[in-house]
Amino acid sequence: MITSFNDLLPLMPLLIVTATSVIAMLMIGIRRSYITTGSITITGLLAATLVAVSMMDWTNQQVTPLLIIDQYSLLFTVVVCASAMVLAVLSFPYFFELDDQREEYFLLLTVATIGAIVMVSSNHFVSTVLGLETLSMSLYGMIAYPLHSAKSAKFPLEAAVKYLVLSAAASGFILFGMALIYAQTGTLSFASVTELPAAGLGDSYTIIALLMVVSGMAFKLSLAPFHMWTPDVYEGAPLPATAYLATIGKAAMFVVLLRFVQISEALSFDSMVTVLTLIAAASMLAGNLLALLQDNLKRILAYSSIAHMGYLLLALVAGHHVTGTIAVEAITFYLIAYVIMSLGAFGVASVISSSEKEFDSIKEYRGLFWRNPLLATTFIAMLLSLAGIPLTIGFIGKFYIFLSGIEAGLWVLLGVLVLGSGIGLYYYLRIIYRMFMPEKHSQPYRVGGVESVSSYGVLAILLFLLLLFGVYPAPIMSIVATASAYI
Amino acid sequence: MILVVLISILFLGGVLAWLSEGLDSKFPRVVALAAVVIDLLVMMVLVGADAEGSGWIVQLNAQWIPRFGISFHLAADGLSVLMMLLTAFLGIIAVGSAWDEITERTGFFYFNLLWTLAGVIGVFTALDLFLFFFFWEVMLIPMYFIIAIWGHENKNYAAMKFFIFTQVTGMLMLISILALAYFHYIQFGWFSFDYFDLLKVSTSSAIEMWIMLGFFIAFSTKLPSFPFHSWLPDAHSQAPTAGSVLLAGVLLKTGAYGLIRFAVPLFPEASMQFAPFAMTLAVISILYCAKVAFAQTDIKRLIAYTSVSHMGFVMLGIYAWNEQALQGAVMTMLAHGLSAAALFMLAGGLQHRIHTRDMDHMGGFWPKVPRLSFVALFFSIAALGMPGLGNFVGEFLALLGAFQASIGLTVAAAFGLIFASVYSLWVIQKVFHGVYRNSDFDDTHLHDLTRREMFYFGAMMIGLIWMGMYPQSFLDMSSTTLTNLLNETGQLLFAQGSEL
Amino acid sequence: MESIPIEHGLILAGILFALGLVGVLTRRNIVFVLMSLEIMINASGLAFIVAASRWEHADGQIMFLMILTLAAAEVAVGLGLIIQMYRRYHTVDINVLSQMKG
Amino acid sequence: MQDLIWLLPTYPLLGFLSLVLTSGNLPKKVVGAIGAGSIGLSFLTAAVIAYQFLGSGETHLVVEMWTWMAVGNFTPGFSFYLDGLAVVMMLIITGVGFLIHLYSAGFMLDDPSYSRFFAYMNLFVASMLVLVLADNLLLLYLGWEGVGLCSYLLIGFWYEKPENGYAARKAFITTRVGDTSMAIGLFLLFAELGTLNIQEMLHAAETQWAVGSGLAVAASLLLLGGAVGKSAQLPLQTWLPDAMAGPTPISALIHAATMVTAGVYLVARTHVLFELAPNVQLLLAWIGLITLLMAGFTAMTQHDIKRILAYSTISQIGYMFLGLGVGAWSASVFHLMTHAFFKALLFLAAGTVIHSLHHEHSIFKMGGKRKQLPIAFASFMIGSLALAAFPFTSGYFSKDEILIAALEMEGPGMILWLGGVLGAFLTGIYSFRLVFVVFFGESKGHHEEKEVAGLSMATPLIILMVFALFGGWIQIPVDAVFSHGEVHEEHHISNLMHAIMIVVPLLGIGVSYLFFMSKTFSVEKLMANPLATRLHGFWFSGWGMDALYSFLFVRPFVFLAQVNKNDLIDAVYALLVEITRVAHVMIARTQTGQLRWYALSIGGGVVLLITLGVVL
Amino acid sequence: MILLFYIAGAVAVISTVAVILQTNIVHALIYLILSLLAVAVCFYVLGAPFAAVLEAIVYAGAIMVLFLFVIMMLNMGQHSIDQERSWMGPKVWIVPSILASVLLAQLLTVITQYDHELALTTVDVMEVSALLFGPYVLAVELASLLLLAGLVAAYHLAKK
Repeated sequence: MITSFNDLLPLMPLLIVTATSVIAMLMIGIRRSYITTGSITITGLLAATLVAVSMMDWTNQQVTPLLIIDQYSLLFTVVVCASAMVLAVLSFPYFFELDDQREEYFLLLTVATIGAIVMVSSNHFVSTVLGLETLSMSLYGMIAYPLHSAKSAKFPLEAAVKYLVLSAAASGFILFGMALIYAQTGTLSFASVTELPAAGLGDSYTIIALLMVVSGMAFKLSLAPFHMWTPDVYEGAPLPATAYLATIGKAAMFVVLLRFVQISEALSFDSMVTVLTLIAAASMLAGNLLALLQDNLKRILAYSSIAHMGYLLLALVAGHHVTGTIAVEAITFYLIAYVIMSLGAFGVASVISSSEKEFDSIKEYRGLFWRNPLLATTFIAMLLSLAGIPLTIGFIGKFYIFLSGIEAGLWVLLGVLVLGSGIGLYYYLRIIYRMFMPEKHSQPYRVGGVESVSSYGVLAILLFLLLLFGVYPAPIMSIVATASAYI
Repeated sequence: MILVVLISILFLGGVLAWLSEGLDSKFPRVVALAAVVIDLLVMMVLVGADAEGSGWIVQLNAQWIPRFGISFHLAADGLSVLMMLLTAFLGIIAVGSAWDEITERTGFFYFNLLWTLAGVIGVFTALDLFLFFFFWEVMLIPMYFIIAIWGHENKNYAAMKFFIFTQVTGMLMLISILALAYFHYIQFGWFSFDYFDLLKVSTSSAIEMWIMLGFFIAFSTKLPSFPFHSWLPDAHSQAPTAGSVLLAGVLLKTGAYGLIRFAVPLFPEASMQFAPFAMTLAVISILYCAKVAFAQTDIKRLIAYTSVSHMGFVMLGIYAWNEQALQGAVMTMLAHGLSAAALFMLAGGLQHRIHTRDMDHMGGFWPKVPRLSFVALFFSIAALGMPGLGNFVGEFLALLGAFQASIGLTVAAAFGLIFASVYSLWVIQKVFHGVYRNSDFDDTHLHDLTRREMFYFGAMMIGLIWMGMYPQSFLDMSSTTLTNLLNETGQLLFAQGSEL
Repeated sequence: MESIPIEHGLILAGILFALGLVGVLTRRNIVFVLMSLEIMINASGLAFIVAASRWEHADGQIMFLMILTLAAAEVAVGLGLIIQMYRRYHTVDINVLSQMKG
Repeated sequence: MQDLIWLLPTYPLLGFLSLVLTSGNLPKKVVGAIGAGSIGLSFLTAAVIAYQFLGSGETHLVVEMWTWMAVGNFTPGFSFYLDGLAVVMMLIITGVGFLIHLYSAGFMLDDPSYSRFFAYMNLFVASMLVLVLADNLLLLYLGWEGVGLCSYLLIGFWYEKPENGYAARKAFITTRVGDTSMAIGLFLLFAELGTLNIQEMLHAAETQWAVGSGLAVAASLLLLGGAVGKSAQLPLQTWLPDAMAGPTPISALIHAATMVTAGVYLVARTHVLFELAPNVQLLLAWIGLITLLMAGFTAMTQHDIKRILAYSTISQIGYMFLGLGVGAWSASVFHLMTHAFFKALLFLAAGTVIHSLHHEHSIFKMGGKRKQLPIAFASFMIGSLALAAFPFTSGYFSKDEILIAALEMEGPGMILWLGGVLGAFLTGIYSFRLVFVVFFGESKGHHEEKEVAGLSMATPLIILMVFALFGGWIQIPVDAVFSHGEVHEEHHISNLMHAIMIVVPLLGIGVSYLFFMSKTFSVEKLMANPLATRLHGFWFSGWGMDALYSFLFVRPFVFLAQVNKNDLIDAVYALLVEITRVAHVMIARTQTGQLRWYALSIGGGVVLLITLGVVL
Repeated sequence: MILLFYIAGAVAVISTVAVILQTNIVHALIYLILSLLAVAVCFYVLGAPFAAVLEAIVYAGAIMVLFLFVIMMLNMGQHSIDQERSWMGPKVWIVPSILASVLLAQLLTVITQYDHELALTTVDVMEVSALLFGPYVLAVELASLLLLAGLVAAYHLAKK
């Protein structure tokens, strides 16, 4: 029950973002102004980020049964809000010339962020579903956003329909599974699952219920065999929306999955472990194999995200085997790393693209290094990070994943991880190689105007973080370690 | 601290070289040369330096990632210094070989060159295994760029192959490192990646074997040894000359260094059990690659295969694990570093002059380019193990030591000496002897070695003769390190385990 | 008062859920697909109500309310997309939405 | 004296360096002066050293220069060891070497690569001196390989002809096989005896190994491998005839006088080991015998003047091996020396002939040259007489000693002796066949051309003639070296045997006369016999050894190499890549873009996972 | 009451089957409304009258009307019925039916492990509301945001 101001205090970031959305909506109502709406959104998200950062040290509170505001939630609130802000900055030039109403995009982005914040703070089925659906619902809108634009060369409609139908079906599975759990335990909090085995029915009931929930979540995380929508949706959506889906969407969902699995002790069933192991292995292989000869950058990143989710799942499986917190730390760190590098990779693509012309064929990146070395360097760093090469945060992330796998003795999965990463190198290098080839005929890259300045700044920050955390990860590690203790 | 200086000079030099391109495309090479030369000079401080009984001349240990007990631990002993000297020396040679050859995007080229060198020096000095792995990878990426950007017709394939081979096996090594650190954690309750800490870890023999294999595969891919060698011919033949020089001269040595420094001392028992197998692989490398080399028509591929063959002696020596064998391995590393680098420079020089590497199109160059031919002859006979030159000292010592570990394998390996003469003389015959005919290529640029080139080759020739006639100066540097390693793991460990 | 075994309620929900799934998988008309999705989600809601009835408290019903909300929102967005699709392609065949693949 | 020894190899080495560094930019006179002069200096030094050493009465002398490499207990040094054997060798090398250099200065004058020639020659002499002066086996090995290298370079001196290159490579690689065997021998000796210092090693072997022990057999066999390679004995003799592709002075110096006898030197130097392994020593004798006979038969059938001489060299070294095998160490060394004189003489003379005939090699295209080429003729006569062991020529004394030693040997001594005598008979035939065909009979073409180009070519010939005739009177100071191994009793050989040994070569010469001079017998008639033709063909091809080796080693190696040119291992990785690619293509087909298929995958996925979850 | 549940359940199942088999989209919609109403009856029997009412009003009422609007906008006539029929060959049914049957069978297997009689106690509006505006007050707020997202998205997408 919320009875006092003190109860509301932990919700500050959430409230700030909500207020931002309301203000933005009102502003749209009063007078449409792209710049104003954009600035409000960015400012609001920045404020939320800063507030969340400042709260991290002292907040640890369950707010109503629905939300847990602890260091972990706040860490990811920071990640979510900061990423949303980055994406807002990147979206700004991207939609600048869209021949449609542009302001609602920021509204959707803000509301989606609310959903994500709820998700990362959720330890209850109701808040999970609400957060998830708020996020998804906004994403439908964001994915399909440029569909009125006559110049939009992509397929936002197709992407949105695919995502909507499949996502709704997956939600159906999640809900049905939750219902089965609820029918047995009588409460809707994650912790209730631990009572399941004691409740009298056989393990298979519990396993089926858990698996339905996990399958639905696996869909959102695009884990194999629920991964097929990913490339199509990534490709069809406008770049900033793709980036949102790929970063915040994934991270928030994984946090929920992590909390769910850890709190509910779902992995105390051997068969759950086996199934998750198989999913992880299948994801790592399928993702990397699918990306192998792909020529579309967005699809490559989509496939690679499948693989990355597989890596994360490895750590999740590892979390079961040990009492230590390395697995949770590994997931936490890797998620942060993944968000940073994905933002960077999509960010580079989105800086040179616009809603009218997206540069998403890797052929179009030919010679980028010689034309725009800074942008290309950023891109290369991001790709190398995705490939897990040292000097970058991606390497430290992989280091964590490996360590958690070793701790749990998951040798087979580690083998698959090595294999998958090996295949993965190929397609990352393909892209990198293109950038170094001498340019044949110049691509008409979008030359950033004033509106792009901040995008470059944001990319620079991402690059800085990527290298900083890659070379001197001690500070972020300690933050991750402290936060992870709350799971 | 001096080690940090050594590495930073190269890192900063690289950045500076890149930036200086903006002023003039000829600046980067000057900057690069200056950086490497300064590095070499600074290194000289270490050459004379006195090591205490432990053999470590200089150490630096700073916290880096306390969460996992990872520290920034650099140290150098005689072996490291020797390897660093080779690195810096060949670094100068590499800059020299790129001097005229690289005309486009010079800034980025020298950036990569210097960063590779920095990574290599890091590898030779890192005593924290995490840091070691870090440098291990850092040296690969710039090398990838060097091949991928300035390489020849099939550069993408070659660079990719190089990168994936080393990277995947590197990942296996990473797993091994982490597993080792984890077992340290299990045993002592805290994480550590420090070499000296990990030396104390003891595990069951099966686990030790698996972990050791992770290291072994990574190192033997880099070395390279059969059957992990297949990246090398492509990488070498496609890389620009400076790239080949660095690859053959320096990068391959990191694999051998890793075996000596890490793979064997960390896992003495497993290594002992594995030694017969490793030595067998070494012998197969020697013979098999010598045979494949003979069949090549691409001169760079040929030299590449001979590199594999020669590095087989190194591995043979390492796994024989006695003083002569180890010194032999180290000497072979040094001597091969020079001779292979020189041969690649010659091949690169030829390619630069006549735009082909196909030996079927060459022949009778001796009267046209007598100096070049003589230099080629010199390094060919060095490569085939002529006494009086460095390679002989290395290979002879390696075999001499290996003989005490396994007679059968040594006898088989000795056949490599015959095969070496077969392919070396074949190259001389194909390229420099025979009748000159220029129908197959444009010979307008076929001119003899310039004075600058002669300077580099002369330096390398003097080096090889020095190693061949008075190897003691080099043997003394590494002997403390090697005897310490031997004392720690037990001398002639493998003699009994190798009744093949 | 007589009683109903809980399994009967859940079985009913299960049957409806499975039927909805069949609809999603078979129909090419996107409107039918959307309707089938509603069936699936509604079946989940039913399962919650059955479960709530077992525990005789309101949590399940609240969950049902949330499901209702999300179903409504989903239908709204979905129908919006259908309209756009029909405008662009003049068909309701979801197979036209397969331009991206590979 | 100690101060001087290092100068021996240093002079030629300096010569080599100065010629290389100037890379052919010096005038030819200067080049010749440096090339021949450095050897001359060496010879003078050697003479001084020999005089002092022999005068001092010391048995041996060690001069340490620096430790080559010290690794653990392995500490070979750059040290020289001088004893009687070394003195003999060093004098032969520098003395004959100087004469040949002198000769070459004139002979090679027209060659554009004059400077390169002398550079290699000087390097050769330096290496050869290191070989014979080395006090440890590793340093010996340095010289051993060095001379092999120079041999390679000089055989392939005229590199434009591919067949010369082939011959050079054949020579190098074949001897390398032997060298490798020797290297393994070195490993074994070090592993077992802990040193490679020759004297220490021999001493240790004597004390540690029993006579006939396995290790002694293995060690001596391995060293023998090196010796047969270098000295062109069975089964590694095939390279020497081809080595005649080099300029003739090379053949004289390297492939007759010095390098090819290095094997003899090696065995003599390490004779203690062979004495510890009597079986191996006996094998040595048999190898020598068989080689000398095979080469003798082959020599009779050749018509290339240099190949005849080459086979005769093989044959003569066979005598030396025979001598070593029967324990006549000093006799073998003695024969080595006399052989150096007369074979160098023969080759140089042959060079003159060839030179004057525009590089004509076939003896049947020569004829009646005794008038045109008097010096050459004289040289050939004297050389051939010595070669055929005509009484009281140098060859007579040395060969006699070997045969007597064979005869005195227990067991198979008689057979060995008979073989040796048969060989002498053959020698008589082929050597005078050469003389008769080339210098007598009718002159065939090639009239013009003066004979000898000046003093520099004539002088060496004349000096060598003297030595070939009277060299047999020289006493070589090797008694101290072989003191403990050799039987020092008076010869108990019957006069009959002596007579046989004197007569048989004369018989050979007589037969030759009948065939080639008086034409009493006709070769053509003999060849009408199919058996003779076949035998002739067989002998001519060197007993088919080349073909056999080509079939056994060369072709399989080349075939395997060509088959695997693209590296099988690479194909394995290519297969992996292909598998990955196919997997990609297959799995990429699942991305159909069809919404219902995606939905099906989700439904199917859930069912699959549930099934797995429940079943597992 | 009990019987009512089973009858309503049967109606729901039958009409749902009709929905997925129908070719005429308007008929299908009517069947769907029927199915939803039947489910509403079940809710009532199960003691959730508030949910039953909402099911009828919101689901069967509001949402289905939305569908109807759209169907009318799309203006589907006889042509579309023929098209539906042509799309519904027996082949398309096989795999989905098997899949759904397996899923159902799996669910049935575990659900039948239950041995629990529902007491059918009515949980009325009061209780629901108390909970809704008590612990679940945030859920209400979030649901409003969810609707906001749906609204904005639908507005943006559906406009001309």
